[in-house]
Amino acid sequence: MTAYLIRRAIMLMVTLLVSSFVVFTGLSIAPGNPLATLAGGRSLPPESIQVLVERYNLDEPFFIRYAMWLGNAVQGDLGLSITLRQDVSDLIASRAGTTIALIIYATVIVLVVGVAFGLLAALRPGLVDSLVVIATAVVVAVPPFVAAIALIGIFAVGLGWFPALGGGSGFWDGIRHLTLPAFALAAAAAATVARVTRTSVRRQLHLEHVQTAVSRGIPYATVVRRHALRNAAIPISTLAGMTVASMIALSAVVERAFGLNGLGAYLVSAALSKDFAVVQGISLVLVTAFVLVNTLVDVGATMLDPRFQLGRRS
Amino acid sequence: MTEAILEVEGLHKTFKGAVAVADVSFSLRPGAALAVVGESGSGKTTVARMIVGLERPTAGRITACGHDRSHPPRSVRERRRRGGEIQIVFQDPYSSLDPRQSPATAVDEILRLHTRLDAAGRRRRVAELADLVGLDERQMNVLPSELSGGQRQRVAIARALAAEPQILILDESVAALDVSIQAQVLNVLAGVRERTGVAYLFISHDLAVVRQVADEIVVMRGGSIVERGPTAQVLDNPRHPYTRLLRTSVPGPGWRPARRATRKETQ
Amino acid sequence: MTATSVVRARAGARAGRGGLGPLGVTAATVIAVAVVLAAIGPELASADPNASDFAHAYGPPTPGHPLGYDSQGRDLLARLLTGARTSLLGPLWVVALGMTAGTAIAVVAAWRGGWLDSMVSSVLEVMFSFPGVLLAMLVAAVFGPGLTSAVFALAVAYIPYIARLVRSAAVAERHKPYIQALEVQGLGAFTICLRHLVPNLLPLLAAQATLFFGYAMVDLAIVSFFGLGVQPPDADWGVMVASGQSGVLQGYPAESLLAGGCIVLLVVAFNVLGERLSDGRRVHRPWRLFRRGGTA
Amino acid sequence: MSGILDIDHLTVTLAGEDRPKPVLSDVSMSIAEGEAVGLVGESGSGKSMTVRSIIRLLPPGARMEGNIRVRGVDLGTLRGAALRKMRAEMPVIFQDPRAHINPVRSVGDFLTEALRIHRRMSRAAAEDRAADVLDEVGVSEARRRLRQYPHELSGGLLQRVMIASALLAEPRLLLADEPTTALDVTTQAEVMAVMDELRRERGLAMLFITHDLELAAAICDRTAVMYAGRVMEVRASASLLERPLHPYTAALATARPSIERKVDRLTTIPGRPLSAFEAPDGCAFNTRCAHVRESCREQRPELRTLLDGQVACVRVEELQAVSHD
Repeated sequence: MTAYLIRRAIMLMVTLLVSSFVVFTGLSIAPGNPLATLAGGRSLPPESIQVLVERYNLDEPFFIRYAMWLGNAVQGDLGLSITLRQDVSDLIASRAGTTIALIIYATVIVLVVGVAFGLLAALRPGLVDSLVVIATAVVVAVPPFVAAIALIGIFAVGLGWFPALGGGSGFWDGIRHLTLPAFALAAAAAATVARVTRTSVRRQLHLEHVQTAVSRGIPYATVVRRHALRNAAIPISTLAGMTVASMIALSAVVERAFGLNGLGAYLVSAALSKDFAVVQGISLVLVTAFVLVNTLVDVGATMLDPRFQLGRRS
Repeated sequence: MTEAILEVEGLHKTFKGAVAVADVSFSLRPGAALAVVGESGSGKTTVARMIVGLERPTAGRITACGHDRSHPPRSVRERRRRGGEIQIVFQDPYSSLDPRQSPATAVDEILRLHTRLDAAGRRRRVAELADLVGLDERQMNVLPSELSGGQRQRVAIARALAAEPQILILDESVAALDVSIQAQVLNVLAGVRERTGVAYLFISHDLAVVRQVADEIVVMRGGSIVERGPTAQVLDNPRHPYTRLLRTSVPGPGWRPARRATRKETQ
Repeated sequence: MTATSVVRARAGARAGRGGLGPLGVTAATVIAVAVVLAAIGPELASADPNASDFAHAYGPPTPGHPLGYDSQGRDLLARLLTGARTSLLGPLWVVALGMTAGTAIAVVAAWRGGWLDSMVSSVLEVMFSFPGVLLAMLVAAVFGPGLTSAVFALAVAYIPYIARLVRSAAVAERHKPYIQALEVQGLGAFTICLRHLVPNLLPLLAAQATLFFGYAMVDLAIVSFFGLGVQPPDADWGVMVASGQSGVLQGYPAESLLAGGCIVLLVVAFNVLGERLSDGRRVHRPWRLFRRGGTA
Repeated sequence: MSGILDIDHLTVTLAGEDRPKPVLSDVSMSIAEGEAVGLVGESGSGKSMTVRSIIRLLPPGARMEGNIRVRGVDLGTLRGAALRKMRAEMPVIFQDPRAHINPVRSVGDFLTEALRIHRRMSRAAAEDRAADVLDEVGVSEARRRLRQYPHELSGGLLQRVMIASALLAEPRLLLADEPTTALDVTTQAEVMAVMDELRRERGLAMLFITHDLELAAAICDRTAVMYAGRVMEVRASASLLERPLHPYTAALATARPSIERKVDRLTTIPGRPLSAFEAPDGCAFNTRCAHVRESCREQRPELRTLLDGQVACVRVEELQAVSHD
């Protein structure tokens, strides 16, 4: 087990290193010289150029620059925004809260709603199952921005229950403002989790070991709980984790649609305005979060499975 | 005594440090039938796979038809020549055939590879081979999913024989078949050997089937050979304790399973 | 010969029966209609999709303009039909590139096994760390927004997912006796892969390609929604959802709703068809009986 | 006559793709207290379906006619708790223990689950019982095994765990569905020895399913031969092997190679084993039988009492007379 954890930790470090390299290299392979790229095509006064050259060590060779950038990044220094002339780290810090709150809110929805509907469909064949299957088949196909627009149209503009735009102030107001965005973000993911829960539980119910338990006269509810659900928990948690991780990147979509001041929305506007330091910084943060969540989920699911000594499941 | 057609000397195989086959040597004469007998984990299948080149020996030498085949082939021609020397029929009839190919097409593909026959010649040969293993024209032209396990195994035999090999390795080839089908396939194998003079290397765990097919036996356990000799001698007067255990474990008239108090199974 | 072909035809009919089912057929029909409309639609539409007439802004349907107008007074039907083309061609390229590269990598890794396979697996593992949308944003930031960069970015981002799926199927296939029998016969690796292994993976590949088409549609629409993909004034369903958002807030949801509805409808169709295709892959075998003993 | 298990005219039909698919056709047999009955047949003969019908574990959409009584109680009338109780008293030993034991729960959990639920035993008491029985079936270091997971045990050991769990239910009747088919021959001998010994000690009745006629004959008092979802012959094991009456039984016995001697060619049955849904009119075996007459195609032969058992063949007497001349 220790060997497994060490292997995963090394894998994690390598992955993070490679992704940081990709994020950094992205900037360097952009057409034109790094200075022009950093400036995003703007003409800058000489003193600003001097600041940039020093800040990014532009007179050093490529790998040295990468090493220094990475060293700074690890210490929390992600460079300087061209457009806002502020530290990227400060910008990220001020916006991360919204994104984190949004993702946590959506995660809760995904897990509660997704697993509940999945179980319902798996254990109630017939009408309930068909309804859930049809509903999830449609919802799974709804991209978050379409969900966002639909929710705004119905609940904000139509019914007026929730605000359409903005982040709100204070805890309860914040929750109120985040409700529609969280549901927009969670909709397709919850449907995915519901479908996976349904098929995993169904599959377990048809497996021989469940039949053994039934043939031993164990009450059905106990069979479902102790055997089908316990065993299905492994694939469900793996997929739920991956789905939650994918929301990290998709948070940008709903933030933009709902005018939320989060990391993703800022990444998009930075990409549009070619504010490279910001793009790099936020990409690095999001990729790191994505990789971390995926690794945690994978390790967690592996721990759930007593067969894990046999090596990685395919 | 004729020269051996297959010679295996000091064969070793380790998988990640675990010894699967240790110092296995035997030889097979042209037209003879040698059985390699053993239970799971005995290394018998690994020996077969090394001989056909699906597994690389860790050490040892394999010579077939006068050619060394301990190393992977170096050229396309060499690979094809090896195909013409030794062929193999596997255990599972359900995955032994390409599900998208009819038996006739499958055999035809091999004939294209190994012979210079024209289309008409190949068609004749396909019919001959079908006749040899007892399949009719209809069966040769449907997809494998329409055939039963026994019929598929006959197709696999016909396909193997298409290359006109000198040696046919049968790796538990009748183990997955129903009793009545198994008997049919065993008779087909007896007929094929009489009519073509091909030598059999018969990998099996089933002593009764081995008695029916093989002239000689080597018994393997834990990767090594523990006993060898003519089939009748080994089965009627087993010398090694393990061979005796195997022999007495087979149910038959008057058989009574006995609990061996001396050896409790341990993991 | 005729007897043979009759038997073959019957075998084919049996394989085809029980394939898609009514839902699958419906999904396939929806997709076919969309493809036809994307191909000939722009010619069908009477109006110019980019001609704006502010007098008609958010205008209701009129004869000749059955779906009404958008915020700039452009004909919605014409824009939807023109948008169908980009909205379908983009994912097509993503899937074509991603599937080709992913399958090639997977088959080579599965066939060679050993160190090459573990190396490929590790590289794929690292590639997993980039969500497709994020990579597309990065590429757009570097090379400038546009459909081409988004397509390439998504194709690259999908490769690890496709390759991982195909690899495990290819490994299973590669170790099946029929492939090994061909190896023993002396057929070359390339021939075996091309004539036997890959054709037997085709049902899986078709199902995966269909499912990934749906994902690609959503992801490309997201990128366009950000303004990093298809550039206005070109019509694209993702762009239309975005440009219609202000209309939603003012009580004119037609543009967003129609474009979003088209996306959802097609993605549902692709998902359903993909699932049906992968269900058909489950080969129903008569029960198999393995005697004691078995392989060493 | 009422035994521990009586099956009367059992017919089972599964929901097929286009039409219902019969898998068992008018099967009747009974097992007396303490008696072991073998059920032998090739694939598709319906032997496993018979066991599944007894414990009422048939696939959804299956239809069952006829009745099955366990110690006089009609299983068809049982519902809920009563059915569960009956199931608990008739444990099945399945062919593939690796698939039939939950891989993510420990061996101890598997063994004690039923005890704790049905007998409300404490975990500690249940584990004591389980360890004792594990020891009885020849599993060493029983205490340690309880903490292990199925994947840590060999196939032979896992099948002993399965047997132990069956014995823990303190049944009067064991159902064994090819319990040794997946095992090596030497392991089979050991596992069979354990089962046979413990069964006799406790005087349990057993329905033993196998494809191996000789194995069934060796450990069962009587043996039934099934073909295409029907019972062809039921006889005392020794005489069934020595002097099979039904042409199918005879053919099955000679098709199997002998370990004692080699023959030039085995006597084979043409064609392949049929499933119940493919069976022809009349006698199910008539498409493969060497002694077929017109009458065999017209009417289905009933299972008739003859010598020390029952046979379903109209020509038994003639054929016996011929073979004795």
